[in-house]
Amino acid sequence: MTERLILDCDPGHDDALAMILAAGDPRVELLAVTTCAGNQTLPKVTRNALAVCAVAGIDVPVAAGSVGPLVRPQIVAPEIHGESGLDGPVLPEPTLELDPRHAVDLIIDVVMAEEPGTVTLVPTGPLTNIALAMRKEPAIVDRVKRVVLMGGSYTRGNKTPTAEFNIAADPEAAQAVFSAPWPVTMVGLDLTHQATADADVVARIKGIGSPLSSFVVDVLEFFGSTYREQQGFDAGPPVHDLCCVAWLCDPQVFTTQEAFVAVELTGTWTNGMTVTDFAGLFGQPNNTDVAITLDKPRLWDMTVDAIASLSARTEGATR
Amino acid sequence: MSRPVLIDTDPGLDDALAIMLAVASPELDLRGVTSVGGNTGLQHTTENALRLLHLLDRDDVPVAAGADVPLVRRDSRPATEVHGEEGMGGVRLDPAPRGADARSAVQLMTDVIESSAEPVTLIALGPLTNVAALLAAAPRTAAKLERIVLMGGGARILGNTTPTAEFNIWFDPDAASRVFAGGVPVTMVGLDVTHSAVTTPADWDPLRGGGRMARAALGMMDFYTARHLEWSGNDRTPQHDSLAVAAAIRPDIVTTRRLHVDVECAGALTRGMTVVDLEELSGEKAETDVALQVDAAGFRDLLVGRLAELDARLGA
Amino acid sequence: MSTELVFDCDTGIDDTMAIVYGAGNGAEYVACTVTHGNVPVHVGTRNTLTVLDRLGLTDVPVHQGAARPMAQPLMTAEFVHGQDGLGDAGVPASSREPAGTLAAAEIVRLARSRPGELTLVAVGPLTNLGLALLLEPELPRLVKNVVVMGGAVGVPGNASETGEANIWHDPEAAQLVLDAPWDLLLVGLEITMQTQLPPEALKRIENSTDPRAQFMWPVMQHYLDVYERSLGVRTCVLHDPLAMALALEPDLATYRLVRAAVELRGERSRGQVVADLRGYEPVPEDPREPGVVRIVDTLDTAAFHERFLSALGA
Amino acid sequence: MTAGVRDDGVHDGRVRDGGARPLKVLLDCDTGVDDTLAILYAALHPAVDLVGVGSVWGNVDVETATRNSLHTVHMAGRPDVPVARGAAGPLTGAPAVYAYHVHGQDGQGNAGTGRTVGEPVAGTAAEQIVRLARAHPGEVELVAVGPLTNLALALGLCPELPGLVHGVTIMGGAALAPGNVSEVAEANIWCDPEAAAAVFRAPWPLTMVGLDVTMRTTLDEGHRARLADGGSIGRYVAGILDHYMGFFAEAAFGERRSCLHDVLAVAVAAGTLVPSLAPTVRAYVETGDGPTRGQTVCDLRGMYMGYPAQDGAHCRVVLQTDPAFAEAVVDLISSAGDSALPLDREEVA
Repeated sequence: MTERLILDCDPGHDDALAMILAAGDPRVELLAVTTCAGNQTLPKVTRNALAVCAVAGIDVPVAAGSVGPLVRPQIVAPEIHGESGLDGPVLPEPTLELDPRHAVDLIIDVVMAEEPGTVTLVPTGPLTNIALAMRKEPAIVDRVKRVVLMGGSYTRGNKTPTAEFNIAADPEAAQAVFSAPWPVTMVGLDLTHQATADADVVARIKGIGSPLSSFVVDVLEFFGSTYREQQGFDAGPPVHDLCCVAWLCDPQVFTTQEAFVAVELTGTWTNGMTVTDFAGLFGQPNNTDVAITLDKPRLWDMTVDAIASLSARTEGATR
Repeated sequence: MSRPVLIDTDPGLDDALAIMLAVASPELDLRGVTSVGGNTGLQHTTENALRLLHLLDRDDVPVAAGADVPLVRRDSRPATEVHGEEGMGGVRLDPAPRGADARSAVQLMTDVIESSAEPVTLIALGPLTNVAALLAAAPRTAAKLERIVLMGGGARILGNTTPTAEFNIWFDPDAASRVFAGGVPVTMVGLDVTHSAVTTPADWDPLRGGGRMARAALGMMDFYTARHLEWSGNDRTPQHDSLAVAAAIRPDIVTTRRLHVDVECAGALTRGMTVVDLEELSGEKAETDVALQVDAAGFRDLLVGRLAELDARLGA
Repeated sequence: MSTELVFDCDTGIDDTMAIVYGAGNGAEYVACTVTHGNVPVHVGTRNTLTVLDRLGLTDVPVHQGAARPMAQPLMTAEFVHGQDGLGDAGVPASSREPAGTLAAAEIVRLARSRPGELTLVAVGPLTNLGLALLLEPELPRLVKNVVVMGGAVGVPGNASETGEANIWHDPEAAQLVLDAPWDLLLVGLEITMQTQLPPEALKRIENSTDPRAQFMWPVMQHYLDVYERSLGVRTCVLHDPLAMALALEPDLATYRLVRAAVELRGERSRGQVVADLRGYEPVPEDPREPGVVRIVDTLDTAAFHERFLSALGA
Repeated sequence: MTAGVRDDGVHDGRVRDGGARPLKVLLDCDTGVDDTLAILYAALHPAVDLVGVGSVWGNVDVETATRNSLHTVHMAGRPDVPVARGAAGPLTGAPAVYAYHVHGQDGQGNAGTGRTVGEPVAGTAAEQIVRLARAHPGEVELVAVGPLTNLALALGLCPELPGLVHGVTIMGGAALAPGNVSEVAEANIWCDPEAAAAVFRAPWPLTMVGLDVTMRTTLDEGHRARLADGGSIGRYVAGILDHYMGFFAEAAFGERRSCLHDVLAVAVAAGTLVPSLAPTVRAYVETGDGPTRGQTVCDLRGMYMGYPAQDGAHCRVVLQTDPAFAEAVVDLISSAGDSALPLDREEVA
């Protein structure tokens, strides 16, 4: 049975790979793509999402979402994703029309239209759209199968010593998502930093020799350069968001452990930190499955396969 | 040549073993002990310190009572479920022939530091209320300290009292924040290393059948191991405080990195967390030597070996 | 009737006025302790010695205290008190040496030496009092009462929207002082802002031939400039002198007891005295109850002004 | 200082004299007792064109608030006013805290009719705010008299909302007066400080009608008697005020008086109540975790200089209004005559 998902993202190099895996792997079906300001401003990430759809032959509704966080001033990450938010490759012109609906409405419409318990939300950027959708239509909380979000960490952050970028960007929205009564999988830095796109992986993708694969190689090379420079990742950049979609393709791709997770909203040094309680010290029931250990070869095998099969499909289509 | 040392402590089982290790070690010249409220109330920690030093034939070392409650907070509660109601895990020690020193903890620390020929090392094994008071009340005296070696906090292994806070820092975060930013060199011996510096019951065999000190130490270890088994399911007990003393005896027993450390005082969920900037993201000046690895075997041999030697010397 | 008191100050201009007020209205200075605040602590110490010696009080020991707040970096207010803390009026400094540099320990020693007799009057950040409490938890039992110039209850602050300078400059110490089980009078902006000297009072000081008035008049000018900018009229507000006055003559005012705490963790509101004026809870009875403070309800301002002018010989 | 002369920059022309076109008002409320009076005032007063009502959790849960809002617009003879259901809890998902002890289990002082009347429109209150703001650019005044969750959500949905509304007037906060739920925090702000922080930070003209004035504008038994002499609407209002006055007698005033609270926000927005002192200053909401959580921190340090202009100031903080305004409210409601809606209590079988 294929996993049906909505990808709420801020492309974003690793978001691009997540979109491509979602489109290329038969075990999942991409129902919609919604965008939210994060790695870059909303217009840029939305244009990047449409460009990735064009290059990957994705034909699903794409809607633009929130311009910024619920309460706090906006932050973006040009030092990692560049001015356009997807520097590196040449971005093709979009082939899809942007869906007129607000991302929040598209999420609600899809979840309410599909059978209860069949749609997974996969947010890979700040959680503003998800929090707004929950508030606007509380019924989706019971209908959504699971939320698999890329964000947070149980040891330390990257935007600040304690907070990961997506959660730090909109801590109030993140707290709303973690405290809602739906199953959540937190794919944090502890997991995604294991998912580096090393030279051998880039070589295998280059070997596919399609327009799509060379696009992915350009993405990974730029992404690798900024991560090497900014955070000292010499082997290759951690492709965070890819891991969320990979887990829906194959739950063996990483192990998880139950915990109670809450977001710190009032810290001087710890705002936006995902406080992860594995040992029940807070005495709260567990509310999150926290991703722990990655099966790296399995991740990259399915990704290369997806790029290969997608290349065959789109190349066949464009010739 | 032994180095002058002050110990600020809230005995407390692991504190007791740490004080034994300090007295047993020729490298350290114990000039004074100051007590603080933490594992249990101040009157217990002061009394325990006096009785411990009496057990170790060191009634010459002055013991001064310090702060019973944190600098500011009034919602900190003692860890009696770990150390027993009066802090010694039910072990009864003979009463000491003397009471606590008339001076306050800060006054005793000031006198020891000012009268010492070479710089004093201050080993802090409990909440940092007294140390913060020293930094505040007598900054010029504190500046003469060689170093503060404190047991507290965590860089990657964040907390034991809450998911992100270790007990000593959680108990008085405002004081800890002041100590890390106090300008005196600090070595932080946190959970990243104390969780590896463990002992099993078998490790303590050299003390079995020993004298009065050995009997007391084994009594404490039995209580501590039983508690540890209850909530962690294993009998490998972390020797938090004695690792801090060991780090003062032989600094190379832990590997440290100089990093910036802040203490969270405002966070509803993260109060008491040591925010260690491992990735140098904050751009703040790195001032604290944070212990990240430990020679666990070397530590274990040092601890048990030195205690066995001291027990032999003290006799029945 | 004289009152034995320890005066904890950060001698700037209104601290000077308070010392002069005390000298002329029956204050018996057992000692002066100095804290950081308007000016760095060593400048404050020098000024305190200068003012005392100018009044002939050369036997009053002065102890230098805390150089910075307990938990935040030092900030001073030379823009109000002048670079030298005495209005840059070229006052010749006394050469007398301070009696010591551990003010907090001195407060504890004095309180122990005459249990229950001393009044503590603090008109700067409360770091010295906070440290004294840390050094001697029994201090509240050893002093008669405490009068602090600080806080702003139901009125805007001055250092921030809600924070008055003395509390704002060391909220942690202020919390310790508020929590201690002693009889604490908090003389805040809600009452001190109403003690502005009228023009005719200023005239009397200017025209007086008394050496105290002639010493005070040039020192005050800088202070009058500051208030002319912030209040639109050339006057000065007698913050610290009012604290001294109410320590010497409590009957000049009527009081009410309220529960109060200091906000330590607010993003905008750190350093605010949070007092419960709602009136839902029964009014506290015991001023010595931790967290209960006395604040001024009404003040006989005219009588206070007269005593201030008489202390200046104006 | 008469209305015509005053010039407070940001709010030029907001003040209406009798003759000008009525102000379009979208009322966002957690319909308890004083909210009911606010809806009645907005529905009945010629200076107000009530274009919509949004319900939010707060005094009562959002279902009860929605039902009471519908009942009130129908009672006022305005079944045409769209009522939309809003947020059921705070922005961050913290548990909702209600005030049934103040407003009664039914939110109408336990004196409501117990009947459900009319249907809420489709879509949420936040969505209705965006829809009406886009339909009448620059004309609709948002008057929020409950927790500000709906306004924060509307900002999330439509970032250009601040440019599309005429302004925002809230009943909430306390500038110099003490708080009510805490020493310094007023209930509406304290219920959802994060949402309030978003509303205070948004670049729209904001007017804060806080406890500084609402605690001083009260109704007493004399007013209640005059209301009871009015038509069925007056009698209904007199009925629901009984429990409300009981709360204030026991908790706040020691005598049977009650605050008008929410009505003042509608009147200040519509200009039928002109504040005698309302400086425009910088204002923030404290979202920390200490004793001042939910405090509206207003920079009033200019008070000694007659409040000179502050750069970056966009919040008009109402500090003084005429307490006699209560008479005008009683006049309006007691002269509203009978409602077409039967207002007897339905005897629950």
